[in-house]
Order: sequence, then structure tokens, then C-alpha cells
Amino acid sequence: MASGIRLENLRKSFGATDVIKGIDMAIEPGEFVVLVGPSGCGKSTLLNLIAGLETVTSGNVLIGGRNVNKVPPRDRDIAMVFQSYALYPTRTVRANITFGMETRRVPKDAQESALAEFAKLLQIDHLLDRKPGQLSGGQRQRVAMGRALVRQPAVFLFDEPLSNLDAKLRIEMRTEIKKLHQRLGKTVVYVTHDQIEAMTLATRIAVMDNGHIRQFADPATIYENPVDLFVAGFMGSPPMNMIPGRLFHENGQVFVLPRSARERIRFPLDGPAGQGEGLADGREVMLGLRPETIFAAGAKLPGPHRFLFEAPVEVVEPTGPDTMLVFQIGGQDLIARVRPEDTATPGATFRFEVDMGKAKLFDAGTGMAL
Amino acid sequence: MASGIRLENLRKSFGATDVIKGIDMAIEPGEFVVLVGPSGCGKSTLLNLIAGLETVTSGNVLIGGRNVNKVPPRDRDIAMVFQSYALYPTRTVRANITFGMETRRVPKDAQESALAEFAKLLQIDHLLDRKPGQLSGGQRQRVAMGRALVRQPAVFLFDEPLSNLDAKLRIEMRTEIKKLHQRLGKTVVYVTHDQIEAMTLATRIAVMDNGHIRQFADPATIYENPVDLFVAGFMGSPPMNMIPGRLFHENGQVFVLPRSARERIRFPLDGPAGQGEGLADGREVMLGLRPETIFAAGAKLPGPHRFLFEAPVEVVEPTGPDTMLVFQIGGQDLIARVRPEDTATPGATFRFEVDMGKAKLFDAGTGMAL
Amino acid sequence: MRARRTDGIVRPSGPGAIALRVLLFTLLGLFCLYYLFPLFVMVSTSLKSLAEIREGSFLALPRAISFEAWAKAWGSACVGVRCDGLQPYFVNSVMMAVPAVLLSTLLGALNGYALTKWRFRGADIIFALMLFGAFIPFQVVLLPMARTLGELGLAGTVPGLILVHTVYGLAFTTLFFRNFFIGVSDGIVNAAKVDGAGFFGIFFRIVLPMSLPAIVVTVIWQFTQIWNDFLFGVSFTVGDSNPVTVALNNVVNTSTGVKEYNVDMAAAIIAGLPTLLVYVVAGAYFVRGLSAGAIKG
Amino acid sequence: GGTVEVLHWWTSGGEARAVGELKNSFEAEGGTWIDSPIAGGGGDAAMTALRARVVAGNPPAAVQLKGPGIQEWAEQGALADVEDVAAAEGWDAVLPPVLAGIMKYQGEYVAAPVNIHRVDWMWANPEVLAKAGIGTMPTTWEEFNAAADALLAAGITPLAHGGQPWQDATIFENVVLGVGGADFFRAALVDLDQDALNSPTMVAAFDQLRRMRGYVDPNFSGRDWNLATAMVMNGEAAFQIMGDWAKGEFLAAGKVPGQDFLCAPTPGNGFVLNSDSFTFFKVSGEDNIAGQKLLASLIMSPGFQETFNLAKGSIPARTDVALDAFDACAQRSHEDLLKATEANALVPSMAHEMAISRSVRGEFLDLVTEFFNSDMSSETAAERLAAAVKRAM
Amino acid sequence: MARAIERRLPLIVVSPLFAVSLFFVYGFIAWTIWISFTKSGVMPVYDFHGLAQYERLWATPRWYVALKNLFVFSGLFIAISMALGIFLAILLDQRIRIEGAIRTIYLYPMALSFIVTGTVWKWILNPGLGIEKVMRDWGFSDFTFDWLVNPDFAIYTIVIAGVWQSSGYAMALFLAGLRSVDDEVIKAAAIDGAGPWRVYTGIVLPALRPVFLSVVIILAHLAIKSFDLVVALTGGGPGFATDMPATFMYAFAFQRSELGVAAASAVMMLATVCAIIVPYLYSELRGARR
Ligand SMILES: Nc1ncnc2c1ncn2[C@@H]1O[C@H](COP(=O)(O)OP(=O)(O)OP(=O)(O)O)[C@@H](O)[C@H]1O
Ligand SMILES: Nc1ncnc2c1ncn2[C@@H]1O[C@H](COP(=O)(O)OP(=O)(O)OP(=O)(O)O)[C@@H](O)[C@H]1O
Ligand SMILES: [Mg+2]
Ligand SMILES: [Mg+2]
Repeated sequence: MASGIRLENLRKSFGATDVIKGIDMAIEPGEFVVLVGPSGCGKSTLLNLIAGLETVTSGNVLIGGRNVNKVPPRDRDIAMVFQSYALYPTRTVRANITFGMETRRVPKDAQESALAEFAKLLQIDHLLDRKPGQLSGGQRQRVAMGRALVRQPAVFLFDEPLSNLDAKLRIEMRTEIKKLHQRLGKTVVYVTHDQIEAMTLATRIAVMDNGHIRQFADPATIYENPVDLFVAGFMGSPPMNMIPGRLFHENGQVFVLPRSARERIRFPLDGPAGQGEGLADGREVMLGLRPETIFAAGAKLPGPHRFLFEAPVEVVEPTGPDTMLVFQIGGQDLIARVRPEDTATPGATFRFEVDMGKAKLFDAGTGMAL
Repeated sequence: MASGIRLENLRKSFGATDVIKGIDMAIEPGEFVVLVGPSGCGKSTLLNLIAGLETVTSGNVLIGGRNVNKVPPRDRDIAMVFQSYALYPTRTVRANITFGMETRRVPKDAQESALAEFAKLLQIDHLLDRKPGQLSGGQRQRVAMGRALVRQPAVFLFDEPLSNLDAKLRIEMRTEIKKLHQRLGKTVVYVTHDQIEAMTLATRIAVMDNGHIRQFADPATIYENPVDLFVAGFMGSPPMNMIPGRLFHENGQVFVLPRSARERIRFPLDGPAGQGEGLADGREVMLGLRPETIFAAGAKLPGPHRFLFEAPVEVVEPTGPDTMLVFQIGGQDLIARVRPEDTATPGATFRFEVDMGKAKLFDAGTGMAL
Repeated sequence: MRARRTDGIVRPSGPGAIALRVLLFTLLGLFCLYYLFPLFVMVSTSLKSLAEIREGSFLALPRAISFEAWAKAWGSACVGVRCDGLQPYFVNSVMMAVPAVLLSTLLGALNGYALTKWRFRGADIIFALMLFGAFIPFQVVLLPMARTLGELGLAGTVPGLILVHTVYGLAFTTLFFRNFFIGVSDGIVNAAKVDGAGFFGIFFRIVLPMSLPAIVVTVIWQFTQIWNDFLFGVSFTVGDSNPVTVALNNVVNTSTGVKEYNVDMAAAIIAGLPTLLVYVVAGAYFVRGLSAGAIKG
Repeated sequence: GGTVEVLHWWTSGGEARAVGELKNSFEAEGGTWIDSPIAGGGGDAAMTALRARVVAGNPPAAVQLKGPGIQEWAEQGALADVEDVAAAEGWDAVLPPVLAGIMKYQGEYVAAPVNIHRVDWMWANPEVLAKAGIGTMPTTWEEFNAAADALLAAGITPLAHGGQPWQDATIFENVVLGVGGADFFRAALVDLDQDALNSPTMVAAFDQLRRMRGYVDPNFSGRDWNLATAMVMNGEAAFQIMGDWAKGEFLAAGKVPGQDFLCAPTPGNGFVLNSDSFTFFKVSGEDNIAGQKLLASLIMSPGFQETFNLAKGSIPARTDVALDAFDACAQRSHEDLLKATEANALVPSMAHEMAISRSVRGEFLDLVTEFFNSDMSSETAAERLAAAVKRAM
Repeated sequence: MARAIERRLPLIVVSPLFAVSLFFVYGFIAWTIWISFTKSGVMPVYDFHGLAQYERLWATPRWYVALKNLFVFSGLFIAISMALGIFLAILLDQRIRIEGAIRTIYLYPMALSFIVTGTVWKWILNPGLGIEKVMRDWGFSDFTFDWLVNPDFAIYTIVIAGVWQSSGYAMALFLAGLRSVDDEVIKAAAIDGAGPWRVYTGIVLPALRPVFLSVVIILAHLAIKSFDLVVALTGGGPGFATDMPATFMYAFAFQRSELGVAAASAVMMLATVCAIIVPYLYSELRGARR
């Protein structure tokens, strides 16, 4: 039932502007692939190419092994959920959902039973006779989902389907989508701006930038082992702290000396980051420390690779479950995520502890992970 | 310079629908008050009433001690930043910013110097001759801020000013706003959907629901001591876990017995939650446990009021910095926020530890905190 | 008209504000008089007897209301040798205007839809070239059009007139619909494509039902234009198939005999009644439709 | 039997009744009558429609069309001849030769006249004249001017006039006839002789016209001729210079000639001829051709000529119809017609499209109207008239 | 195969309509241009005759009157209709409860045909029947309002009637435009201290630029095509003082049987139309590509 998708050296230009610049990608049947990337990087365009809503400039799109470059959307066996839902405003919820089956001349009773099944599943069975204008955002979203699901296509495409919902509903719908995917096992390609969504839904995440795919891997790998500065900086909120500095060796140990740091702090690379190759003395690097790996000294269970340092706190931002402490090293704003009970006062010096076992190291020039 | 705001039994109806249902509120000069609440609860309406963009149905609005019920917006000495920025599309950035001064016949050179000051502050001095259409979202946002700031009014009103920005820019702008408030010390009333924004910016948060103010207190209080289920459920992402159950006493200790829990778990109320009054045996209550207070057994430093229990994990959601574990007690989905390294497999039993010192207790009937 | 969210803005109160309000309503009232004045003259004249018209001032209200002129204009005024009033010609106009309006609206919608939602190479040029048709003075095309109708065997027939109105209405209807469809999200069309609908399926089942505001504006505009047309009607129809405007002209523009002003006015009102009715009934939708995108802005 | 479609602009009053007569007679003979009336602008709208119809290849069988217009259409090959009817009924013998010539193209009848109108009539209200002490109708322009001045002095509008180009031209051509005589009229307004157009006589004619402009009430512009007639009838004005169709208005109002109103020719001892006719267009189909012939024959029948002209106020085109049933003015018209024919003083009307093509006539109308509505000098007017006519030829 | 047809369907649908337009608009324009170079009189003839008709046209004084009238009329008509349209739209925008009724009153003249409009206004403006008479009957015996019959002023009566008929439409367009201005922008201006006057002049009207353009185009095209109104109201008179290119063309083609001159004047009119429409189309299409 689920089909794989292959993109072969896919390119797309609008007039003179290249938007998709040669993408190769193989999506296994049943996978849940999430596309992330900054605004305008070409995510929607890529989805449209797969859907057949835009023609490819060069390269191939294969769905279930079949080249569909010239196949119109309706014959690709796909369904799509749009950011703005794109419900048919003049049709009732029922008619919205059955429209795809009508056009395919599915028998009436088969339509009815499919409708009933998914309306129940999505808890919209009491809304079937309303028009989209009479629905709340979350309800619309579910109708859009229902419209896509009911046709039981081989591939689902989602273009930021949750971005118009409020936080609570978003979390709910996210869980729904995850459950549905697990139940139906269809191939899904999903575009989102929301990193939590990406991390929790995806079997693999593709990080796009400017028409290219930077990294295509499972969520843990993306988060733990970003291939470059772009991916590292893109995932995580607040984003990974980046400290420009220089390597130096002492006593068989590699350290990072932050640039222009008056504080004379040196971060020991005693974790995996220190095991890489080419860690030559004096090399310009970027040290990446995620906010949650910096915490109040003594606040967490003792572990290996811990490194203590002190710095004056600039801003204290309690967010509820956590408190963010903004401090500076080498004139660079850094953020630490500490527990609400680790009280700090702006201006006062604070003792931080950092788990260097989770530090990342990037080449300052190329931005590639070392 | 900054004025306080008093709302006295304020009501507003549109035709037959009551939108603001009697609000009393006193905002001190220089405060930063954030209004939060579900969509449609009347936040924008309240802001509009303060601004004079809607007439009050009954009650009073006082700004700086003066009743302004019949004073048109321009004479209220306020400035407002709108969600859509509401820049004047045909005027340049410069003319957008100076418009308010022009209408008030501020001398040309005073205009110029005010413009120069704030343009510099907001880093838009190189954009002054552009039209709004030629600006990016973040730049527009700053122009809208500039337009409000330059007039140096006594009160600032913000209606979801950051909701159209992407995550990264949002964090940046949030910090800017906080800095500006600290610098200028003006009274601010700020509407947002974003809880992190609310928590980090506010000196006090007002949680609104359905035309009423449920709680008006500083962020920590709102988060730590919500007055009722609504406020507790509204703040926090993922939201507080709510476990319906019954109280019972044993050995001088109060416990919560979750309803219909086959697992026969009982939560000991040995923290502050157990100190309240009226904790009669058999009372129907809601036990509130925030996800971050439930963690993997042994993952955090030992502390008082810890309680261990086991439950099979249903869903594992790694979000990057944390991993969410969904499990059930009494047929109720609960979420625990654990560290990424606390690996769990769906279906397997997991040992959780909960900090009962942070547990909240609510009456099941009224929803009020006990 | 949608309620404005700016209606609640607190306004200055006091005597100055009240005076302004009074001024506002005075002005509005004066303009109402200006616009209603001719209609008043028409209606009151049509209700007077000839004798009263000759004696009194045209501003005076009728002393005794008489519907005789109306009856005559409708059923027994002479148009040439026929004395059946406007009635038969009124029917002609309906037979001509209804199909022409529907046809030109439908084709305009189809055109606008194809040009905006299925953009193909040259769509803009095609649109620009078609739009020019809206601005061509009709006297210019009279003779070649007559020739063409002759060649088509449609000379002097109602279908011929329908063709003419459809052809020259197309430019405006296309313009209206194109401007409307530009504002309709492509997402809906894309969704329908993915749902398996084709060009016509999307048009008839999704897009057309959505375009009610544009349809209202277009139908009103076309109906007014076509119903009120005189030049084409007089040139391309024969005697009994004349539209009501030609008949009205024959009643009003006579050069001999006593001028029956009351009958003239009654006839004029009767001939204008359908369009008037359309504006009164659908006027609100007209402005709403205009703001829904039938104009640029 | 047969079918005939008739395009005309006689849509009301006596004219419409007259056409109704024709229709009734036609239907009495078993024919089918399709009526295509198009009112407005003295036939302009009808001409527009006619052109469209002919271009479309779908002309009506008979059109109310006259004068040189007949020749123009004939030259386009658009007309059908009814020579067999005319020959059989001997039309040549009963029509004035000038008129017969207009009806023929290359010697064959293509049109049938229904009437003869005299354009150079002057109508007056005797009561009003009496008030100003005027006993008789003026016979020269000098007398007219004197009478008008007297009327002005008595506070009465001397001349009822409607400011429409054709009405201006009607006065103009009558003035030309009176000032220059029939030969000059023919030279200037029929043969379009440049010397005649730009001659002192023409200047004198314009001078007289200028004078008459002063006798018109200030509110004359755009007024229909019948309203001007009504002014005379009601005593608001004394004179009207208008063709004999004006008499239809007097009669319709129950006025008696010689008693309630006076008629006299304008100065000049001529006869300015106007005639309505039906012109036959080429149609196809037995039925249509039969209908056309039947119509031709009916139009020229003495019975129809009498009824029609009694209704319309003109005199029959046939000279052999007895005028006993007609009023004194019509009888005077008939006598003058015969006299003028003999004296070679019968001229076709320029203003009423009997003399020259529509394009040249248009230039005349433009100029006369402009002269009448401005303070152009007579000399300039004559010069410009000559130039305009030259341009249009 | 079916798929190929399907893919070209939009083009297949548009093409015949486009072809019809090409023929009925551009074919006929070409025909007119050709006729303007022939010696056509009563009926079209097709032999080339050079520029004679244009020389004739530009030597005809009446043509200059028509041109001058066109400029006077369209200038005043467009300016007054627009000014009145904006003014009324703004008045109606002041939270008037009976707005719907008033709007209908302002809009209804648009529904009436020229014969009706012309007949009534002719009567009202006629000094002997209308306002002047009424005023004099009321005792203002010196009151004079004789524009209709005064060659120097008659053109302004056409402006009066034209404005009466079209300003409501301009009002509707402007009102629609006003209503489409973002509410928050207006609120922002109110807070910025702008009174209603400043809100309109400083913020709202500048934002209506595209609407202005649309209104100008629609009014200009009405002005250029203004044939009906002239015929009904003055018939081109007094004299030919209110002649316009459209009536000029009509008179020459159908009253005078001078098709050649008429065609030449039609070509001049088309050139004027082009001069106005082409820039409009350009901006329209450039706007669509944004
Ligand atoms: N039809 C088009 N013509 C020209 N350029 C286009 C077209 N569609 C998209 N683009 C351009 O291609 C780029 C990629 O657009 P796309 O919509 O795929 O971005 P995206 O990654 O989906 O962004 P977002 O996150 O904002 O939705 C953008 O720069 C956009 O301006
Ligand atoms: N002018 C109005 N007329 C009628 N109802 C209105 C009007 N303005 C607001 N409302 C209603 O009042 C309620 C509160 O609206 P408001 O805009 O204040 O909500 P909000 O809290 O700002 O919501 P959101 O978070 O979605 O912006 C809504 O139900 C809305 O529909
Ligand atoms: Mg996108
Ligand atoms: Mg809001």
C-alpha cells in the first residue's frame, strides 16, 4: 500500500531563479520524513514537485518505482494537506471529504463507510453538515486531514499543516498524526517550521537550505550529530551556543580557547568531540554547546566530562519548567538552561557546569563538523 | 512619565454577546503586564478598550488616575503595536514613524532627533526611506515598535506583536522588548499566545478566560501556584498532568488515590500540597503534576518529597534537549519529561520518580486550588 | 457590508461633535435629494393627468393620483402601428438579456479561471488583448458586425443580438472574474487537483460556487449594460423583436401630436424597472462584491 | 397576398394613423405586414438600422426614404424596381415630373411617393397679429420684419422656432427662396454653384436670417417643431415658418384654418417641394416580392393618397386626386404647385433632403446652425458655406 | 492522448474565446482603419484612396468642437465624479446606520438608461419648463439657468447629467476600497493622534491608489464612449455645441453617409483610447505578477 519516493537530481527553476538545486533522496515505503529549513528554502516547492503541482525542470520524481514526471496530480496516488487547509468553502464538511472519492467515482456506499470511519477517528462526525466557515481552526485542520486520509493513497504530503493552530491544539494534533501514521503505515512527507514537531514525528528529518538538503537522518542523529553549523544552529530552541575559538593541546588533552575571552576559560574536549581527526594546534573552530548541557554547578548528577566555569549572569529568564540564564564569554551571548530553583541574580557571578561529553566541534571556515 | 491603569468593573458587549464580563484590575506605573488566554477570550477587546478603540459598555477605564471612558485614543497618551504591524503602506519608514508627531505638531527638529534616536536604537536607520512593502517581517516589526516608541507615551499596548515572526526572530525581538522596557520604564500591556513570552517578559501575568480574569500575579506565582485548574492547565507546555482521584489519610499522611487506577498507585502529599485545609478523607480532587517534575528514577539529585512508581511507557517522544514519555494512570495519558539519555522502549515498564513537593491539588468540583 | 472593527473607536463628544454629526446627515440628505430628484419628477409626472402637467409646476405633487399613464404605457401606447404598449418588447428584452447575461458571465468566469488558475505562457498577453474590447466605442463596430451577423444568418434575430452582447461583454466579465480569482487561494485549486478533479470539475464544483460575489457584480453590470443597450438593439433587430429600449424610444421620441409626458415617464420607468430592481435588491451585494476583489485594491 | 416589412419613423399621431391605414389596406388584400418603426432624430436612428440591415444582407422591403437618398442607395445596387406596376398604372401621367424624376433610377421607378409637402409655409395666429395691429400676412421679408418688430414692441415673440439643425435649415432655405428667387435657389442649393454660394445674394439671405434670429424667444434651442406650433396655437408666438405638417397639429387640436390660424407661403412666389416616399429594397422570395408590388400599387392608389394626406396635412402626390375633402390651405398648396410647375419655380427642398446628398446637406446644416447660434458675420458665413460645400463634394 | 488534451484544456478553452475577441475587436478595428483610407460614402467601398478622409476630417470645424468638448467634458466629468465619489464614500463611511438605503439611492442612477436620464434632465434643465421656470414662478424673476440652450454652457449640462449618473458608481468603488483598508492601520492612525480628516488624507486615500486608477479608467471609458447621454440630452445642440467624437462619428456615418470620414474619426478615437488603456493594462499586468 505505501510507496517509496525517489528523487533523482531534482531541479526546479522559476524563470531565472533556481529554487531546487539538485536533490537526491530516497524515502522508504512507510517512512515519515519531515522537511525543515528556513523560510524560502524550497520546502513547499519540493512538496509540490512530488505532488505534481509544479513541473520538474530536470531530474526525476519516482513514486512506487514509477517515474511520475508527466503524471498529473490526480494519478499519482497521493493526498496532500495544505497549510491553509484549502477546504472548499462552499461545500459541507461531508462534501469536502468525499470530493476526492466522487471525482474517482467510488461507489456511494464505499464513500459513506470510508467517511464514517475517518469522521469517527478524527472526531468530526458531528460536524459533517457544517460549512468550513463555521468551524474552528482545529476542526478545519481535522477536516483537511480527513479529506486526505479518506482516499487511502500510497503517499501523504503535509505542508505545515499545524502552523495555524494554537499551542495546545497543536500538541494534540501532533499526537493524532503520529498515531495515524503508526496505524496506517503510509509514507508521509511533512513540512514544518516547528522543531518539536520535526523531532517527535519524523522517522527521518531532511534539513534543507537554499535548495539543497544539508542532512537527511533520523532525529537523534540530526540533534546529536549535526553535519555542519547550519544544521546545528537550526535545530534546538534556544539554539546551540556557538563559541568561536582556537584549539590547543596540553598534556595530551585538547582544549578550546574562546576567542578574545578575557576570562581565560578553556574548554577541555575530553568527550567524543576530542576524538576527531585533524585537531591540530591553533586550528580555528566553533565549539557548540547546547543550552541544556550547561547548568548550575552541582545541579545534576555527577558524570564524566564535566567542566566547571564561572561567569557573570546578564539576564535571568524564567520560563516555568526551566530558567534561561544569559551570560557572556568572549563578548558572545550564551544561554544556559537551569532549573527554576537555581536562582541567580543579574550581574552576579554564577558557577556553571557544562557536560563536555555533548560538546560539538566545527571547522570555523567550512562549518563542517569535525 | 509612566502612568498606571485602573479598570473598574469593566464590561463590553457586542450586541447581545458579552465579551468582557466585569474586569477589575490595577496596573502600577512601569509594570509590564502580559495578558494571556485562549483565543476569543477577549484579550484584544480589553486592549482596545484601554486604547479607546472600542467604547466601554459599562465600568471605567482610568489612565494615570484620569477617567478616559470618553476620551478619544489620540488623547490618551498611549501607543499600540499591532499583530499585523499595521504600518501605513504608502508612507516610508520615516513617515510612518513621524506620523504621530506630525499630527501632534511636534516641531520638525524635535521630530528629527526623536526619529534618529529610536531608529538607531532599533537598528533601522538604514531603512528610513523604504516603504513597508520592501521590509522583511522582523524589520516591519521594528518599525512598528519605533512608531510606538518615538512618541514617548505613558502607556504601551502590544497586541501579539511577535506572532507573525519565525521562531528565531521571535526570540531576538523578545529580548529587545525586554531591554527596551527596562530602559524606558513605561507601563506596558502585552497580549500574547506564547507562554514563554509571557513568562519571560511579564512583571505580572493576567490569565483571561471567557471575559474574566482568572489570575493576575507574577509569572512564578502563576506557574507555581495557579489558583485553579484553568490557569494550571493553560500555562506550561506540555501542560500540567491532571489526575482525578480521591483523598485518603493513612498514618497522618494524606494520599491521592487516582480514580479507577488498576495499578493501585497512591501519591503521597508530603509537600506543601498536603498542608492545605479541608483535605477531608474521600474528597474528590485533581492532582496536578507538571511533566518536568516527573523524571526517570535516579536521574536527578536526591531531594525531599520524592515518590517512585512504575508504569508502562506508551509513547517515547524525543524532542532533542528532552524526551517526553507518555504513560497511563487510570486510563489517563500523562507526560513525563526525562533526559534524552534515559532511554525507554514503548510498552516496557519504566520507573518514574516524581517530586511531590511540586504537586498541586485542586477541588474536582470547583477546580479551585486547595 | 461587513461590520468594521473600527466602528468602536471612541470619538470626541460634546457640542462640536454633535454639530459635525448634524452637518454630516444634512449633507447626506442633500445628496439624497440630488439623486432622487429626477426619479421624483418621473414618478410624480407619471401619476399626473396631462392637464395637470400642463398647468402645474413639475415640482408639484400630483393632486389626484392616476395610474392611467402606466396602464397605457404598459398595454396600449402605440409603437408604430402596434398599440400594445411596451409589454411585448419588454418580453423581448427579457428573452435577450437573460441568455446574454448568463452566457457572457459564464464564459467570463471560465476565461478568468483559466487565465489565473491555470496560468500558461501568454496568458497575460491574451488577457490584455481581450480587455481592450471593453473600451472600443460600439459605433465603430456597427457595420462590420452587421455584415458578420448577415453572413452568419443571424441578422435581425434575437440570437444575433445575444451573440453581440456576449462578445462585447466578454472583456468586462473576464476582467471582473480575473481580478476576483487572483485573490482566491491557489491552495484550493491545488487541493482539488490532488483530489482528482480536472479543469472543468474544479471550475464547476469548486471555483464557480465560490465566486458568488464576483458573479453578483458581473451579473449586475452585464444586466444593466445589456438591458439598457439601444444602439445594438436598434441596429440588429427587426420590428417585433425590438428590445424595450427601442420601443421606449419610439414612444418617447415622437415628433407629431400631443406629447403625453405622463405616458413617456411611465414608459421610461417601466423600461428601467428591472435594472432598478436589481440595484435595489442586490446593491448591497454589489458593493460587497466590489470589495471582494472585483476591483483592484 | 405577400409579405412586406416596412421600415419607417412615423410612430405617432396622424402619421402613425396614416401608416395604420396603409397596413389595414395591405392586410385587407391578404398580405402580411411587418412593422419596423424606429423613431427619433427625424429618421437618423432608422437610417442607422437600415444601413446595418443592408450590410447584413437583410433589408426591409420598403423604407421611408426620399430624395437623393434614393439615388444613393440605388447606386449601391440595393434597390428593386417596381417598373411593371408603375407602367401598368401609368404613374408618369399623374406625378409632377420633378417628383417622378426623384422616384426613378435609370428611368425605372424604385420608389413610390405618398404625398407632397410644401416647405415654404408661414403659419400665424390671427388674434395675436390683431393685437399688434397687423392686418395681413406679410408677402415680402421687409413686411415680415416690420410685422415682427411691431410684435416685439407689443411684447410678443414674433417667431416660434425650434433650434434643431433641420428647422434652422428650413427657415434658411425659405429665406434664400425669398431673397434670391427660384433660380438662385436652384443654383445655390441644388446645383451647389460656388459663385452663387459665395454671392452678395447669399450674404443678403444670411443678413435676413440674422434678423430673424432676433425674433426668436431665448428658449428655442432643441425645441421640437410641434412645440413651436403649439406656441402659435396658444398665442405665445405669432408666426412659425414650417412645412405643412404643422397644419396637422392645428387640425388635431380642432383649430379651423383661416379662423383660428392663418396660412400663407413665405415670400418668393415659389414652391419648395418635399415629398415622402417609400423606397423598395431588393428582397428575395416570391412572397416578399409579391408583397412589395402590392404595396407599391396600394401607395399610389387614389384612395390611399386621399386618406393618408388628410391625416398627414399634406396633399396627394398624384395630381389627379380631387381635393374637395381638403382644407383651404391644402387647396392653396395644390394651386401653387401647378402654378409653380408652369413657372419653373418648383424647387426641391434642401433642408428636407430632396435636393442634395446627405453629406452636403450635412454641411449646410452645420453651417446654418452655427450661424444661427453664434454671431458669425454674413460674409464669413457665405464664404465658409462655399468652402464646406466644396469640401464635401 | 487524453492526458495531452487534458493538459492543454485551459488553452483549448481560452483559444476560441480569444479568437472571437480577436475577430470582433481587432478584425473590426482593422476594417475601420481600412475604410478610413477609402472613399466610402453611403456604403463601404474598398479601394485605397489615401489620406483624403483624414485631411477632410481635420479641415472640418465641427471635429475641433467635438475634440474640445471631449476634453472639457471628460476632464470635468472625471474630476467631479471622482471628487463626489470620494466625498460621498467618506461620508458614508462614518458609521451611518441607514447606509444601505443611502447607498442604494446614490447608486441607482447607474441602473437607468440614457433615454430615461436624458428625458428627465432635459426637462429639468429646460429654462421654459424646469428649474428656471420654477424659480421664476416662486418669485425670483431674475433667476437664470439656461445652460441647456446656451451654446457656451450646454456642454456643462451634459457634465451635470453624466455626474449624476456615474458618481454613485465611483462612490461604490471607493467605498469598497475604503472598506478593504486594513482595520488595524486605521486603528493605528487613531492612536497616532490623527483625527478623521488626517486618517483619510494621510493614510486611507493614499492606500487607495489602485482604486483611483480603476475609477479613472472606468470613467474615462464612459466619457469617451459618451454617446447616449449627448444624444438624449442635447442631440449635440445647440447647433453642434455639444458634439463629441462619438456623436460626430455617428453623425457622419449614419446621417451624412460619409463612412470614410466617420472611419477616420473612429481611428482617432481608438488612438485616444489606446493612449489611456495601454498604460493601464501595463500597470494591471505588472501588478498581477507581483
Ligand atoms: N511560482 C513561483 N514563481 C517564482 N518564484 C517562486 C514561485 N514559487 C516559489 N518561488 C520562490 O521559490 C523559493 C522557495 O519557495 P517555497 O515556497 O518552496 O519556500 P518554503 O521553503 O516553502 O518557504 P516557507 O517556509 O516560507 O513556506 C522562494 O524564494 C519563493 O519566492
Ligand atoms: N466587533 C465585534 N462584533 C462582534 N463580536 C466581536 C467583535 N469583536 C470581537 N468580537 C467577539 O468577541 C470575542 C473576543 O474577541 P477578541 O478579539 O477580544 O479575542 P482575543 O482574545 O483577542 O482572541 P485572539 O487570541 O484570537 O486574538 C470573540 O468571540 C469575538 O468573536
Ligand atoms: Mg512553504
Ligand atoms: Mg486578539
